[in-house]
Amino acid sequence: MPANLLEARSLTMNFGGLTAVVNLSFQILKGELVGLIGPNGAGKTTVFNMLTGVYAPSEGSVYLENELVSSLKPHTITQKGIARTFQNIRLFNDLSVLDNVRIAFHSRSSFPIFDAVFLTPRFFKKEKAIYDNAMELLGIFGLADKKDEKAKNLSYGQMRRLEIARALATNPKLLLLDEPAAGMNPQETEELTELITEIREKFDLTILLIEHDMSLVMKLCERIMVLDYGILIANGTPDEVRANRRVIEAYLGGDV
Amino acid sequence: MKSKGLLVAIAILAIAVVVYFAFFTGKGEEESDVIKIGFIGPLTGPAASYGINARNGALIAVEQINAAGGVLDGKKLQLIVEDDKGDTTEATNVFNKLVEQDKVVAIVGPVTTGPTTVVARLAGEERIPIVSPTATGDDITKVSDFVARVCFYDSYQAPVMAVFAVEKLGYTRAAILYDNSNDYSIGLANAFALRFTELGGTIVAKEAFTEGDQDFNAQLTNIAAANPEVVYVPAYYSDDAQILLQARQLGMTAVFMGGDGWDSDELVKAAGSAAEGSYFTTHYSSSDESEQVLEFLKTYKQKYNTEPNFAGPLGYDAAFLIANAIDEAGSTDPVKINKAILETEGLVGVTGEFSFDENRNPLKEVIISTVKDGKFVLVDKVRP
Amino acid sequence: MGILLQQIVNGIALGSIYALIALGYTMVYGIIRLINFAHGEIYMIGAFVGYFALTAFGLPFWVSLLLAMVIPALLGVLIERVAYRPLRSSPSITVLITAIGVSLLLQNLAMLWFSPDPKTFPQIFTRAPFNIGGVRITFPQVIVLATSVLLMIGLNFMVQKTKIGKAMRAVSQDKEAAKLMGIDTDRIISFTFAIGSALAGAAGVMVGIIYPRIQPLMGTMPGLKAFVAAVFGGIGSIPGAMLGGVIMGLTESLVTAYISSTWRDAIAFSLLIIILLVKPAGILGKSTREKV
Amino acid sequence: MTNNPNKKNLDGYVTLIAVVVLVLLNVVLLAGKMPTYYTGILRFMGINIILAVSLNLINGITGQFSLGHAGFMAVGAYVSALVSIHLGWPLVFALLAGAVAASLLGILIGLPTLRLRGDYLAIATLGLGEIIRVVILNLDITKGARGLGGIPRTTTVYLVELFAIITILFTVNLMRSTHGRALLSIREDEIAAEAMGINTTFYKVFAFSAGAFFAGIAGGLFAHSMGYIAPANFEFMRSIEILVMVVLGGLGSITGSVIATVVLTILPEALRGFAQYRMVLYSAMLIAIMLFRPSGLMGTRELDVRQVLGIFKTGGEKDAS
Repeated sequence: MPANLLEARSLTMNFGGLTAVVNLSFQILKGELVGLIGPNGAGKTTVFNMLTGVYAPSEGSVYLENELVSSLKPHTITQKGIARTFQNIRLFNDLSVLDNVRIAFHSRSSFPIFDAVFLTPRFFKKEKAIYDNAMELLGIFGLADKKDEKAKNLSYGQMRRLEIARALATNPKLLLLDEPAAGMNPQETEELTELITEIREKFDLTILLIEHDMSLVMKLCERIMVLDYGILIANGTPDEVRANRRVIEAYLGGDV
Repeated sequence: MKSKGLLVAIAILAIAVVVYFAFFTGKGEEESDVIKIGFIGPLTGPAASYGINARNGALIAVEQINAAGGVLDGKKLQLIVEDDKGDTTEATNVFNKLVEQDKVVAIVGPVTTGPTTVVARLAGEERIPIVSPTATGDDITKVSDFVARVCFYDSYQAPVMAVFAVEKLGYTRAAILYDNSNDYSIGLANAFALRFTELGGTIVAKEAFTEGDQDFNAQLTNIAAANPEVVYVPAYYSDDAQILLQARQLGMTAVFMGGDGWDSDELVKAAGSAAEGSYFTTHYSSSDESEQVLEFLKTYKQKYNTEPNFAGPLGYDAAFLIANAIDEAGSTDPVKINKAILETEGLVGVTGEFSFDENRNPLKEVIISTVKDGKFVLVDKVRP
Repeated sequence: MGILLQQIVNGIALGSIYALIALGYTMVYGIIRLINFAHGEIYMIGAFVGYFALTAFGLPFWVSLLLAMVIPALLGVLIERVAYRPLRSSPSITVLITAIGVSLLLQNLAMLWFSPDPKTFPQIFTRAPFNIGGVRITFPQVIVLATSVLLMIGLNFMVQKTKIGKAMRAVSQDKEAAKLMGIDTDRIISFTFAIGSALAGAAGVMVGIIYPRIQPLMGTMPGLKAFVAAVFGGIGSIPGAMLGGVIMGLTESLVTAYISSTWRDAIAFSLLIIILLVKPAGILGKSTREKV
Repeated sequence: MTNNPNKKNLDGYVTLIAVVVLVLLNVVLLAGKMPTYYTGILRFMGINIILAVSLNLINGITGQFSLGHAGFMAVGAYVSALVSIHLGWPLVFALLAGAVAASLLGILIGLPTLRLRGDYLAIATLGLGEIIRVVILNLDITKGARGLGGIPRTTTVYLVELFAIITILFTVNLMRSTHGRALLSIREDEIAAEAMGINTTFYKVFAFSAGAFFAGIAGGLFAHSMGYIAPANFEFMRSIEILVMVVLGGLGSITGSVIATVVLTILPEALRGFAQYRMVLYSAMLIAIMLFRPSGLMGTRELDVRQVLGIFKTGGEKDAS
């Protein structure tokens, strides 16, 4: 039985009068690849925002390896091992591809500001290490030759890949992917699927992903959670979910 | 390909040559019939009104002197005018420029306190005399031996008003309303309060405002509540007019008093009947029959199509004083001119008859004026 | 008690002028997210137009007021055309610097044209005060208050009810969407500048009536304070600007009366910072959560 | 960074000229042939460079819109002047005292205001700057509006040059490290920066305190250069002037800040011949530059001594065509 990596207990999120997520509890085991699906506005991204500390949950708590993280700041949660990508791609647009990744190495390869200002040998050593690691990561994502390009000049698919690369640079235990295949053509989606499988093994990752592309979800995920109006309506293997009546209703005769 | 390198080399050479000629070649000392004096004051920025008036006054003085044959037996004076924006940094730059590039022998200015304080020190170091038309702070002339002024200093004119209020008018309860962001106003307020209490009076209220204020109702309401007989308002005429208007609107009947900052026709124009019966200390009175005053006012009006404020005649006198000192010294040597300025005795300018005390402050009569039927009327002449 | 009431009356009169200037700031900010630093100078120009209309041309008050609104409005439109529109796609800080440049330019041109000497605004209304329950209210104060309130009501009606007002709101909500719906955004932006500048011009005349001293640098501090007032109330919100202006006027009046005029600006700004910390979007501003 | 060989070329020339001018200026200075007028301008230029570069750290690099720089400068100026006058501290220690005071104030008041963003932060920092000025205006020890005189005039042009170089090196070295990238990431996208494990609060406070520190140094140099300071030296227009230098140079470009400062310090002096028209021309030129170069003179580019070599390499071939 693999250990429990992440546990959400009774998460609730209110925005003013609107309740986006209601009493949501789930667990993710180490090494799992879980999909989070649901119609638009079901509260999926809100769940990500609560897990990563962008929003403080109105009620409930999040545990990472049995440690309470939901009261921490986003950057601390990232340092504890949850990394994410964003639905609407939030790259550092005016910085180079290389710098985008190097920034994400910051928290685990930092050194005192003193060394930077006085150009000590440690500065050169650490910066070299950051550079090498970043280039290795870019290599894996096929972006090494774009390292000096500004992030905003990349193609859409490249941006999505860079976001994942950047998230991986923080050395996460759990990777949250928010619609990684959105806007991709079938071939790009195919490549992405392979890439996710590949990095999952290479980096020993646990992955939770939000996705609308059902073919990708069904192919990739071992377990699927379905959210509707902020309520968890199904949680099981792809086959179980596919057969679930409430899920079918939620999608109103959608393409499930 | 080679041409690129050549071009760079030529460029570097060119810069080097320019620098060499700019800095390393001595400029030939030219003997000429023109004696240059500098002017430093704000022509732009918040204090521009005073700077421009002082400059105009100084220009008139230079013109009249040149028309009358110049100085040192026929040499012409030239006024080199530089703007300091009322800023200490610019004043420093401009002083250095006037001394080094224009080789002025003396300077009229600066006009405002900050620049004058800074330039006074430089003047002492470079041994160039400066005469400020309008910087009134007590300590300014103590900064170095090369700074004089033609205006009153704060503890010169304010006590005169205090004495007048107590001894001539018999008032014992005074209030003060002053501009806390203006050193002139602070200086006068303190000096007035000191003398007034020394003479047995009481300061029943002391209220402050800040530069740019339009609304004095709050302060005046407080002052009215303290029920003073006289309110001393050492501020500039545009503020004074507002204060008078608003005070009368609030139904205050106390007598208002002020310093030479009041002296402008605009005061009466703006305040109208609200100004009636107020007193202020100043340098000259247009009801005075003095030839020089009338002549100056006429020329100014002709030339600039407007009435001068108090800085105009003071600018005139500063330039006039320097020209006189050049003649007295019989030389264009700045040190000798400085000595001659201090030894000036009984020179009659627009703003009165000058002599100087040991701190290079002018000893001259203080005029007390009042507003009667919309005109300034001379009440008393005092020599403190 | 009498003093307190008196100060409140004074504060409201001052505040209504701040409110008129603040409205222009808020409208321009709402529509193109620009702190229009030159707005204080438009107000100054308004005061001078009023001054010359009344003195040099001897026009009646209402005509002068109208002129003092129309000319600044045209100037506002011109400034937007020449200095801001070419930078529409640039970062807002770039436009801010241009606005600062325009502000300096207008100040210095005014110094050249009108001379830096303060001018006295003609006294067209009697200054004899009414006495209501120990509180003195002057006729100019009444005129200012009445004119300001009328203009604000007019503005509110225009923004809420008329077609062009609705278009303005649409553009300030989402420029792209408004464009797609066939709204000529450039025209709406010009119109916003015109209205905002006209109100500032009116404020210039109002100031001339109550505090009859005008000079080329008169716009700087009231401009800054009116902007603070707009932020107070929630920038982009029209009722917010009015409320902010009145609060600003009252604060100044009361601080001057009960604490000291010399600490007034410090206290006004401290209040601003506290309000921003408690309600980052101002009193009536809608706080928007950034979508992640 | 740029891929445009033409621009690279131009940058190379500009750099080369800058280096040559800098060397020549120092030769003239050391030879004692520099007129005081020019030395004075150079001194203020250096002080402005420190101010602009330090504000760029806050505004351009970290993206925190601050309008309170004159306030920090004022604190540095007054504290260093007071310890010089009353305690007789040597200049460098007085400068450091002023800088530390400014920096602490930056942290103390900066901390709560850092919750604000964009224009709201700008207006809050503007308020802070004004509060500092009003406090100075009302304290006895600062002599209020009458100004604080009698400060030893010990600032030399070499000392200003030294501190300008220290400020530039500090910022450039920082920029090239992971800490500089952390600051940049906040400017680009604060939420994404947090998600990448960057402690944005720490870095924002750091940028503010470091910026305030150097503004404090500049204030101290200014005070000991003038010998007299007054609250009027630190009005909010001063903050605006510094901001103009930063934006005109290009937000985030250190060499841009330096170039813009040089231009904007010389411009008013060069326009002296126009007397009353000077400020009209100055503001018209400011508007024109912003219209023609909306992202500043340098954009986000930097000049680098290495680009000089580029002239001889890429430049030659282009020349042939």
